[in-house]
Amino acid sequence: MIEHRLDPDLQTRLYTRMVLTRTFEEKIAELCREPGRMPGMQILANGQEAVAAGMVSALEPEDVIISNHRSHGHLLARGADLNALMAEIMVKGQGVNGGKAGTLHLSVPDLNILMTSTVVGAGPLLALGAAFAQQYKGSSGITVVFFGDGAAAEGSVHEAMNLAGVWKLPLLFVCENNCWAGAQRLEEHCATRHIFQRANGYDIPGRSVDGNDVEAVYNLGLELAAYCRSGKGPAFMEALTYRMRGHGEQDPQDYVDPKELERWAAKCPIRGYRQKLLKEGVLDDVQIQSIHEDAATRVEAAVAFGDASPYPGPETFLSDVFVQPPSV
Amino acid sequence: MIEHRLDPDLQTRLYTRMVLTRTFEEKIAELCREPGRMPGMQILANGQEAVAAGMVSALEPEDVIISNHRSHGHLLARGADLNALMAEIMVKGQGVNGGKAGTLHLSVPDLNILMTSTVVGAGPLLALGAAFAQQYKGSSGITVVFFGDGAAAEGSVHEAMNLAGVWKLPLLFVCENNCWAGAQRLEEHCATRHIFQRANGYDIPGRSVDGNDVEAVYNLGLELAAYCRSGKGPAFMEALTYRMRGHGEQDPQDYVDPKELERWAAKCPIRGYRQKLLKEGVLDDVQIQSIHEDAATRVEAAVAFGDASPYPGPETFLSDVFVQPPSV
Amino acid sequence: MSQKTFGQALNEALTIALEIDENVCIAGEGVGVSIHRDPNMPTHGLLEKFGRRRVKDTPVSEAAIAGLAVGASCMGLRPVVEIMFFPFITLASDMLVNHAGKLRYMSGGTSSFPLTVRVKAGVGFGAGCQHSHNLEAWVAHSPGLKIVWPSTPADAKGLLLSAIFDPDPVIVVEDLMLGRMSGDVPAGDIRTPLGQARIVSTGTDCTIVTYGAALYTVMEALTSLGDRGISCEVIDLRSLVPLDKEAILTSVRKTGRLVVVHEAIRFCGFGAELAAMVAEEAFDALKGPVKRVGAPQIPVPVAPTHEKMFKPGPEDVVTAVLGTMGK
Amino acid sequence: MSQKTFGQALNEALTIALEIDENVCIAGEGVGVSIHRDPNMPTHGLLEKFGRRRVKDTPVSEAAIAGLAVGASCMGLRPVVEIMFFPFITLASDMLVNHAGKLRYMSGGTSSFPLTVRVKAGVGFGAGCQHSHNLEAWVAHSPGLKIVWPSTPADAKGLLLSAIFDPDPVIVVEDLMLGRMSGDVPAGDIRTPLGQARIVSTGTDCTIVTYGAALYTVMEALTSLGDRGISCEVIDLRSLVPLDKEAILTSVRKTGRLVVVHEAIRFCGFGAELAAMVAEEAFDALKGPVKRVGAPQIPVPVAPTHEKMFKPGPEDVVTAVLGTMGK
Ligand SMILES: Cc1ncc(C[n+]2csc(CCOP(=O)(O)OP(=O)(O)O)c2C)c(N)n1
Ligand SMILES: Cc1ncc(C[n+]2csc(CCOP(=O)(O)OP(=O)(O)O)c2C)c(N)n1
Ligand SMILES: [Mg+2]
Ligand SMILES: [Mg+2]
Repeated sequence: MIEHRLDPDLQTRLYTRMVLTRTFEEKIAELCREPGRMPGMQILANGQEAVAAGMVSALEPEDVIISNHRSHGHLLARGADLNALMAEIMVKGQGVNGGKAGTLHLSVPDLNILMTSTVVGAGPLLALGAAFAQQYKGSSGITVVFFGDGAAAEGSVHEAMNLAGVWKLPLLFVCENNCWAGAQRLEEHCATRHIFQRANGYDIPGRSVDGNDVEAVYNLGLELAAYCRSGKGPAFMEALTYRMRGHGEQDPQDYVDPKELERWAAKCPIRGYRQKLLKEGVLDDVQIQSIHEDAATRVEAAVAFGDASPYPGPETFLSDVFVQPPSV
Repeated sequence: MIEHRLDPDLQTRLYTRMVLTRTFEEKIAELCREPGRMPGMQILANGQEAVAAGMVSALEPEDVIISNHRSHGHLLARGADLNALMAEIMVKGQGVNGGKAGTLHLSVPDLNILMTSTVVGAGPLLALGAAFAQQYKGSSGITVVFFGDGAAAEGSVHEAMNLAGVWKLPLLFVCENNCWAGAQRLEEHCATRHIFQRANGYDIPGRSVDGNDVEAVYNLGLELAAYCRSGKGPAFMEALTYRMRGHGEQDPQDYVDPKELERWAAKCPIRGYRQKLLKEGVLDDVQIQSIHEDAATRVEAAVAFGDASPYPGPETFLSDVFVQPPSV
Repeated sequence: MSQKTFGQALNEALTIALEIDENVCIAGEGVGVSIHRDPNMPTHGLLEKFGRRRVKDTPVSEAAIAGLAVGASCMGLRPVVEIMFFPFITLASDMLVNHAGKLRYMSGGTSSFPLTVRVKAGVGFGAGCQHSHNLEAWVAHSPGLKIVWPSTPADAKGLLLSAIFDPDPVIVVEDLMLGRMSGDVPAGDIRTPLGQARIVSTGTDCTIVTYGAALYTVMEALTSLGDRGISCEVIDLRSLVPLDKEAILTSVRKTGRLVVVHEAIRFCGFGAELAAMVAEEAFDALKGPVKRVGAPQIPVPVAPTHEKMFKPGPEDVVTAVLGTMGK
Repeated sequence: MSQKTFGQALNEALTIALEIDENVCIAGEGVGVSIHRDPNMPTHGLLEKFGRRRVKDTPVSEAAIAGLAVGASCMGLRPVVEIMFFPFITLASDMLVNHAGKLRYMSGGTSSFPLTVRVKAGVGFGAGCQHSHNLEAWVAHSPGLKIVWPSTPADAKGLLLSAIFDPDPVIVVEDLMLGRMSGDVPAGDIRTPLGQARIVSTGTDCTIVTYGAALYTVMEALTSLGDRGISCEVIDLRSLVPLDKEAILTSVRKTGRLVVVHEAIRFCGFGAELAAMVAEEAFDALKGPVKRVGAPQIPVPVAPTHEKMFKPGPEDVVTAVLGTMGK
């Protein structure tokens, strides 16, 4: 892995992105506690911000992202509009998808956040097609797909790795191993401790990284993206991290040993990085504070925007099923 | 691998089983050339006899077999009744399944040949359930599932390996790598040359063996079956062999390099073993001849039996869908 | 007899089945340790009571879960597996449709598959079309599979017990929108026979056939229909396969009219079979068009406004009944 | 105009599509190198002509094949993928039903999926129920998917070309039992519009709606019906979704009778939708019961004797038509 010192601007950006994601998601968690405030299931990625910020920051604009049910960080790191994102999460008409995606199926094709599926394990198959299209068109872009340790048990992930391996597609598999799939811990649903090693069975380089170290993720992301971009074929990253808030906002996490939560809380990717940046003199307390305040202000504005937007009206209820609706 | 000298009776049995399978299948091939004689698709395993004979001979009666579209050898090695088998292949009423399975879906639950599926990759999932039942009941039996190199690309195989790995099921995966899946050669459909290595990604010991060497298959089969039987969990065998007659009897194999066919013809598992047994003095020419004649006689009798059996009549057309048919 | 929620009734059925038959075992994603510690969960407390041998949490592998059930049932167990939400049944559909439903026929009757699949259905919890997609018509079109859809806690218990001890594969649909509804549930090992519909209310002017949560939409409509002097006979199917054709035909021969109501998409939905069957077998009795109430041919939307439009309401039932009378 | 087999007509459509649009590519198991070197194969010779970049043989991975199509089409390609036999569509059904059909709706209209899936259907080649299981009703019940089923070589070409250039996902069913049938096929880039049925023969006494190979069973029955002085109007749907409701309703309003014929299982089959639709929307015109001809609710059997019983024959059509007349 390339271990060069990152540019301070980039470091600031990585920190800012993580903070924005955390602030954004903590606000959603707060809203979820107001009964009836947030429709649908809200699934957050607190604790996993470094994977999203690190990996997405290593991408080029032409690169395509396929996400899953824990997508907010991926979208925010890519620069999705906060207001339209929050409105969509609230299932409002001015949301990025007009209130037809909700929190689980967000997509922003303009930013090459091509698709988000909440069918666990579906992402890698969708990514296969996207990466094939890039190869077919001779594009310099690659496709990155995020999926969980639980998803790694779905047959789809295997089929995607095999075909990507045979065709040498520019496809970067990013497995966010957050130690849990619903209420099942890794040992209970996964026959290996090292998911990344499976990649070797498909002639794909597999690597693992501390998913709470944003720079490590960024560096490995850059390296593997370059590998894919060079035409050598797919690559696989397993980012070891932790899901701090339970599976979703209705999950009391009572099956988790509190000591485990404490241990991982101590490894908070944001606090850890803040200490590093302060120590390295990249940022000072005032700058840090302003980053946090900025995030809070933007998130508050997004909530206000979402609140002000109405639910989608009857006019879009039947539309968008087909591009060319049946004329008969 | 245990490399002990096999008992001459066993050696004779292995040879006899391979010869019977070859004779049986060559007869089917011959019948296929008579227009309209054999209904359905006939798919033969010429060249792969050593895998079936070697592996099945290493099993105990309580062990369960799950087979696929290339199943005749597995059934014959297990001792399935030749007449009823041939009748079923001809889709006749006196077949093992009353003419309702045909050549592709043969099962003989009495011999623990539990199920045969022609959906490629389905076997390992069915086997999961059988092995689970064995574990659940505390049986000493194990389950063996046969599937191809092509099947290894199906997601189902991955799901089966993962779950079997997590639950430590007594399940022996036997991948018959015959270099082809339909008209696609291994390199075109499989991202690795060594399918057995994938097993490591599921904490499953994976081993490869010369699938044209019946004793090697037998020995490894015995070893891996013992591993599964001991409660250590699943095991994986990749048997390297070759499909001599094309995918099915309608396949002219014109996409195969004739030199490749010649090379593998030279490695014929039956001829090779005959030479070895002659050299070792286990069998002499007379005995060999009588084995072949016996096989021919039994196969002729089976064809006569099949010919004499009528197609299933209308009385079984609607039956056997449910055990307890709807009373309303 | 005591008041139980749907979830509690299902839980009671699973408990009884596990108690009376050692061959019964439970498997699925989170059937043991769950993200919801909720006594309304059908599998609540089973792991604690019956242990890890019989209550198995699985990986997120729907095909494997179904394969497990097919293979284990063929070996004589009575597995009860869960596919979390109806749209995920796609991932299990090769195992269920091409194997559970067909292998017995192909075995010539030597094998059988006494398995049960529990699956959550329903529209209205805001998760959208990848979690909500009622596919009962798919199952019903697959030979060798039975399917039941209880609408009361008592039937939830009785049908689930019947399903588990039926010698054939049965899909048991659990309607999410009924999860917390309660009702009288008889104690002990009660069985609601498969293939017997329930006449919920008798009437003379129009037969309304429905199942699952849609029953309550129909019941809401009855008042308004009664106000107009229209008397409806309401049939809760309970079991879709086997189907109680006689109950439907007898009623339609009496009322001369039929309305079918379900929450699935109308186009090619299960209601189409009912309507077609009646138009074929009770045509002479029909006094007006057969009407179907169901969802439009679009994915289940996420927005509360859209979800409400998607789901048939009592007013749609009223309109349909009036429609059968040419009003 | 020249005589072509079904397979040749499909081959011509694929060739034209590949020639006129660089975004068209073909993928599937054996679509390049095949075990059948047969000019009747729709993909015959495409690899030689268009090369390995555009004609892709895949591993045996139906979910991946479908995912490939969904992902690539969302990026602007027009993938044409093959799922070998209809029952294997189960393995691709999550990708097709939960993704191809739904993602556009959930994107709020920003994404589209111009993909085509070719799938072989049909009963009668002796491979049994894991290779034969006509599931058009499943597809039709899945929002966002279109489905066509040509019954002539000309329509095979015209519908496949329309499907490939349609902006939405379309399933094209290729009826195995018609593979070697030949007929006139116009040259060039001809398109049969989706959603337009074809009146095959006009008549006054009964409307018969059908599609695929069943059309020829219906045509066989016409003679015997004609001998009895019964004049039938035969409609070949060609496209199931979108459905040409008007053609059906107009005809039934004229004849007053309807028989639906398909080779799929009758129970919850596509014919149920047609019968229900007519019983609802043209009830007043109906002079007799709506009859459906289809297969019994069992897996497709393997024995020639059983296969024959499974498949509707001309005599079943005659009986059904007589049935609509109370005879
Ligand atoms: C096919 C499918 N099965 C089950 C579910 C329900 N489900 C949603 S998330 C989840 C756990 C996924 O775990 P993992 O992939 O590790 O992702 P994480 O939630 O930990 O980010 C499950 C089982 C689903 N959405 N899709
Ligand atoms: C799910 C599925 N896809 C496709 C097929 C068609 N098919 C039958 S055998 C076969 C090739 C299988 O190759 P392999 O697993 O290597 O077995 P082999 O035929 O070489 O013994 C294919 C594609 C099928 N039967 N099932
Ligand atoms: Mg996880
Ligand atoms: Mg092979």
